[in-house]
Amino acid sequence: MNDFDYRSPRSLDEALAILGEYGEDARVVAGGTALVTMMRQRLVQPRCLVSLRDVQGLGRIEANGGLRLGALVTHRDAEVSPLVQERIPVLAETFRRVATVRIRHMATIGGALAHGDPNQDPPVTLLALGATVNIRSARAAREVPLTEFFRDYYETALEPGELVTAVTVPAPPARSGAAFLKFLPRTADDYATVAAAAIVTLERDGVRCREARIALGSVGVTPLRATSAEALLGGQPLGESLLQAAGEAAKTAVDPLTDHRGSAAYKREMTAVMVGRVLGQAWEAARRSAQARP
Amino acid sequence: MAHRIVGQPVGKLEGIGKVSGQARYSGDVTLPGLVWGKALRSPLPHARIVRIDTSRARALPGVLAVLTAQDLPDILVGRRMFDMPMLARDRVRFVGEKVAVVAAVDPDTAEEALALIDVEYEDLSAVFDPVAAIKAGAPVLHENPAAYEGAPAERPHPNVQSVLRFKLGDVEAGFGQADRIFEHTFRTQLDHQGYLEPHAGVVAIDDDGRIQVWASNKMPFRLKELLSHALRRPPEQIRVNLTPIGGDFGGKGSLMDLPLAYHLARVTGRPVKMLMRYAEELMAGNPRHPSVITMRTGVTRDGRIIARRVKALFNSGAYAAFKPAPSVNLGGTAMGAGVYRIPNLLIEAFCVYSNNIPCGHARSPGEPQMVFAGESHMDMIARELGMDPADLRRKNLLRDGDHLANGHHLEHVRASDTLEAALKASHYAEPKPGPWIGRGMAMTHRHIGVGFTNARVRLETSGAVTLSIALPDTGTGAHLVLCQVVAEVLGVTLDEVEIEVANTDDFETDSGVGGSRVTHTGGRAAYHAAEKLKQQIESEASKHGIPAGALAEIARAAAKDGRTLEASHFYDAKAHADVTSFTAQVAEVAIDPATGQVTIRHFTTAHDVGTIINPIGHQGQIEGGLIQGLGFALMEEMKTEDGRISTLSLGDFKLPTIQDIPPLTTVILQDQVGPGPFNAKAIGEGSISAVAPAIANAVADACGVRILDLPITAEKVYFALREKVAR
Amino acid sequence: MTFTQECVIPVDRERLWDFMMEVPRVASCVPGVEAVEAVDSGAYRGSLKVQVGPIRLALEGTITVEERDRNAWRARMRAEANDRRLGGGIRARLGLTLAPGESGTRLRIDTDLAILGKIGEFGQPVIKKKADAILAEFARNLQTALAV
Amino acid sequence: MIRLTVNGTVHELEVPAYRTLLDCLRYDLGLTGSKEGCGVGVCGACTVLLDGKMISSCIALAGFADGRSVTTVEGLAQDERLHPVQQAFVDAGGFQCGICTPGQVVSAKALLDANPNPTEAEIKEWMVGNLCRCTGYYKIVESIRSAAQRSRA
Repeated sequence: MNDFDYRSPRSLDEALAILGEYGEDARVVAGGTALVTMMRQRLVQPRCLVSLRDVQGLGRIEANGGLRLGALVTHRDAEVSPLVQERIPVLAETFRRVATVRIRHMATIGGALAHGDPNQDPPVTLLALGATVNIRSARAAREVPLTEFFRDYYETALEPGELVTAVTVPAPPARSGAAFLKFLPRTADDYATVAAAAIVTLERDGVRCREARIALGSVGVTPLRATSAEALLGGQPLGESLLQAAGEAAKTAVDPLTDHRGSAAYKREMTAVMVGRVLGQAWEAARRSAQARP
Repeated sequence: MAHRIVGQPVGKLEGIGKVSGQARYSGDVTLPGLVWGKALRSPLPHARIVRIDTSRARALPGVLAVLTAQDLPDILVGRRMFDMPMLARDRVRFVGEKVAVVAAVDPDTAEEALALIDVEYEDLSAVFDPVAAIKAGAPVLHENPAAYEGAPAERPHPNVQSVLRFKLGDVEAGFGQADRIFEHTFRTQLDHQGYLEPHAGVVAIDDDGRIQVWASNKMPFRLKELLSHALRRPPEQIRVNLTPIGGDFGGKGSLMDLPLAYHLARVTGRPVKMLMRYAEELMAGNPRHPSVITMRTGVTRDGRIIARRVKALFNSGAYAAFKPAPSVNLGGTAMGAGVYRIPNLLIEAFCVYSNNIPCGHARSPGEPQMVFAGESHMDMIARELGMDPADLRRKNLLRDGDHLANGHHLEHVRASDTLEAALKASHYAEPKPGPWIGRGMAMTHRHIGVGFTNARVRLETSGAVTLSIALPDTGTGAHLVLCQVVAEVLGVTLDEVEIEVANTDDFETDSGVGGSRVTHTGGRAAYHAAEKLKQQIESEASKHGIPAGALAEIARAAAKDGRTLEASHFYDAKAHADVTSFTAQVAEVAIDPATGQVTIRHFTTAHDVGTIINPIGHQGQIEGGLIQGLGFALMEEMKTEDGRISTLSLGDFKLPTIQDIPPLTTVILQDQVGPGPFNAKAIGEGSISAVAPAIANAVADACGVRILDLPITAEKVYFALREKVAR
Repeated sequence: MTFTQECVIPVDRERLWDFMMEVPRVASCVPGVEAVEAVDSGAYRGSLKVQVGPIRLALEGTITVEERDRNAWRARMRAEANDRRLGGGIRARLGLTLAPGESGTRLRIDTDLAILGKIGEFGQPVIKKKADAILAEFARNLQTALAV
Repeated sequence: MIRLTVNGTVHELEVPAYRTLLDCLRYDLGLTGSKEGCGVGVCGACTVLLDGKMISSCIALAGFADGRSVTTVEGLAQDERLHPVQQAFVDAGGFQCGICTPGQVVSAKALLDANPNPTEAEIKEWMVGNLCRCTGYYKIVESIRSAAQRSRA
């Protein structure tokens, strides 16, 4: 690694001030699993590294109708949090599927979002759940829907001098169920070949679908919603053919990249399979919750 | 024959140091004034070096030296064929070849200096595919390979490093007698040994000019010779200090960065440490050869193999330097005949130059490639003939008195017993539990390695026994095995035997670790040395009228007379014993037809072995080799594009994890016919080679899809299934 | 790695050809390119700033026109550039073909790109995608540059 | 200037900002038990506990550990007696070459601290980030199982 100024501010305002001071030459680090690795490869050479480690107040998981997860909450915190497990179990399960326990101890939610890597798992489920990102700069605070947060490969809506402070996840509606699938054809510790998350909300009849949201990872330059597939589901009862149709429709939403986890063609085919499967599971969960609380 | 200590499942004595972090590996060695060496590597697969400007690097604070080929004697290095420069001289031949080296006060400064070296290249046309490389008019990597020291004579094309040939009977006549002839071509991937300790070395030059070396190298005495050759220094000026090695699997026998570390130490006057990053291991280590293997087999109507012709192309990369065998080829090629008696046989293996990473030895060199091809081929033939693959094998298995392709004569052949044991344990003949589930078998055998080892045993006045040996610990548990042998012979407890790891000053020579030889050569050396000491002890005891069991007393009595009770033995196994060890494996797999994903539901491995000296270590060798075989079969692949390896970290080049291991049944068939101490045989390389074909055959059984190229990925199975449905 | 970009530029072949052969002008249509100057006939020096996610490349190098065949409406260029801080760079061979298209000239760019050194450790697929995107934007810029 | 408590001992060090925790332990403090394998946080050979939680010290800056407590493999044995996990790895053959072993035992210790009686599935999920190329993992699972039994006994 090259040398750099290492700063560890104690407050958000202090952190934002340093960012303002260094601008482009400063990099923010939380868990460091992505950034420090690239610094070791000498691919990233910041003049200043701003560690959020000691910044107070960004590490909380709070219930606010839904959930509010501070930027410094680690993947492991979210995975084992009784609050997350009870309110939005699919979210805890998603974090559980990320890399390894060791990395989950280090990697933070804010860091994962700001990194903007389309191969990450949590953004997929967060996207399906309709989460929003809370952002602060020295001047202002804003809230951006996750659908508008990811712009391109490793590029997000974050402006220079801005920081992710939290992610807010609305409570899943009544009669809804959600699921997350990570397709790992190679080894148990890998990025997904395709990751899929879905939340299905049923009509009062507990049979027909009122609304469904489907999100996908590792099949484009950003995590993305399969709106073309979602559109087919409203008002429909669950059925094999419907799941297949949704899977086929989802293929049109993706633009995968050939890499070590599969060719573009294979990932497109697997998108259909995973969307069908994840929808089926979410639907089942929705049906159970409808029966429990009609 | 019952033993007290041999055969006992005792834990590893090296264990204490290893589990407590006290064991010192080469990379852990530190010395006063130590500085760090790092190498700049070529970004191009084939180019002329026009100019190198190191001035900016030299100017960087903390940099002590920058060397290019111009600063070094024009000497080529290697293990058997000497064709590789220490630093590229006016020409680079693969991406990752070293062009300059830096010494600096810390590794980060050294890395920073590398970025400041400007190299101007002029592209040369390159060739990457082994088939293309030996066509007329292909770009030639080395103008005159024949001139290289150690170069084999036969060279049908300038890009051929070596040809290895095995012949029995008259193959063309054999095909003439065949009722059916089958030909299939198979491909295997570029694969790294996967040891988790990247190459590490420290070189220091003493005030008296002696060269001290600490290196992750499994053949210390050969290393001394090779360094002496590379540095043009007399061997007695070099001392190799043994350290534990963080995984070898065939990959830790070369000089790697040591000559550069020496030259940096020479010019800086400081001890120099060079550690490769794992990315460097993956772009410039010495991985397993990828292969293209064509098998042509003639059989009679009733399924007897009458003739086989095997042609193998091994893509050896830019240099032959990493291959240690006199043939400069891969001995595993002989496995083209499999475990079968084939009266008319011709096997030809070509190691080919190309602008890729130079390849070397990996656990059972050449065998996983050949056995994948041969055992897949056997199943394909059986299905064509409408025979059960087990029956086709039964008809053709080796028997007592047969000769292998390499002329090796066999007795005590248990091929058939081993196969039947595996079939029985795996319930091969029973109905399968459901659709999309298949079973497949594969067999191989592995000889017991030969070589030479020196051992010394000494009775201490405390009554303890010290075994001194210069075989490095590569993790196989060999040191424990040797202590067990000594304790057994001398009638002492294992705690009373201490191992003393010697260095290259302490003994004349030793062939080091490799080829599944250590239990045999080291074990026999230790055995005979202990026998000699036992006699000394007995005569000493009777001389002083001390009971032969009172070792401390005897040793002290001898000491009074100014004598130490000590015995040495040099054991040299020149010829292979007329036994081998057979392996039969059965995989049961499930296919997910929607994704092509292959799940190993169960794996059975059966081994024909000799006396087991340490059951824990023995089983550990079986399990470790088997999971390496699983990685080779299903996931490991160093992907290259135009000679550039794109899987440059263990995040992209994936090794099996603890969650990837299948339920395992091991069947052991024991015999007491091995050449090792107490009739031990070898186990280190027995379990790796048959795994991939067993799985490929199971996949074919489960879904009718035949994968001819490794690894067997879900994607390959998925698209093959789709094609099959389309047809 | 190779990839192809095609676009229709709403001008006739002659005008597009002349424009394409003025390397500094045409280079200015490549997003991130700064200061391209001629070193000698057919050879140019310039710099390119690219951001691939968290990685900022400052590439400095040369563009050489290797072939101009106005009769065949074909040209070949070669670009070599290095980032001295990161230790790595790119090599690209570009083939330009101009064909008459409805409502203008169809420009086809065939690129053979190699990623050298450290940069390659980041992930070849991502960089290929980025290069692809840059060429697409280049084509759009060309259209606007010539539309007037 | 950073302040690390390593295996109970406080160290105050002047290290460059770019020093990783692993290099700091190995080269500034001479604790070479923790190894560098992959260098990208995948293999687990550099696993240490930071305030009791296992992390990859090869991709953590020393600065991240400032004011915190670090446990390395050297800190597991209590006055010359091996930790039950260490003893179990020795007895059951849970290692061969030993290069991954410090990371394995540190991770296994953290597992048993959090879950004294793990199922085989729990062992595998926890240990998935510790690669081993020698053993094929079977004896690692066995070692952790028997360590759990011993600690209960």
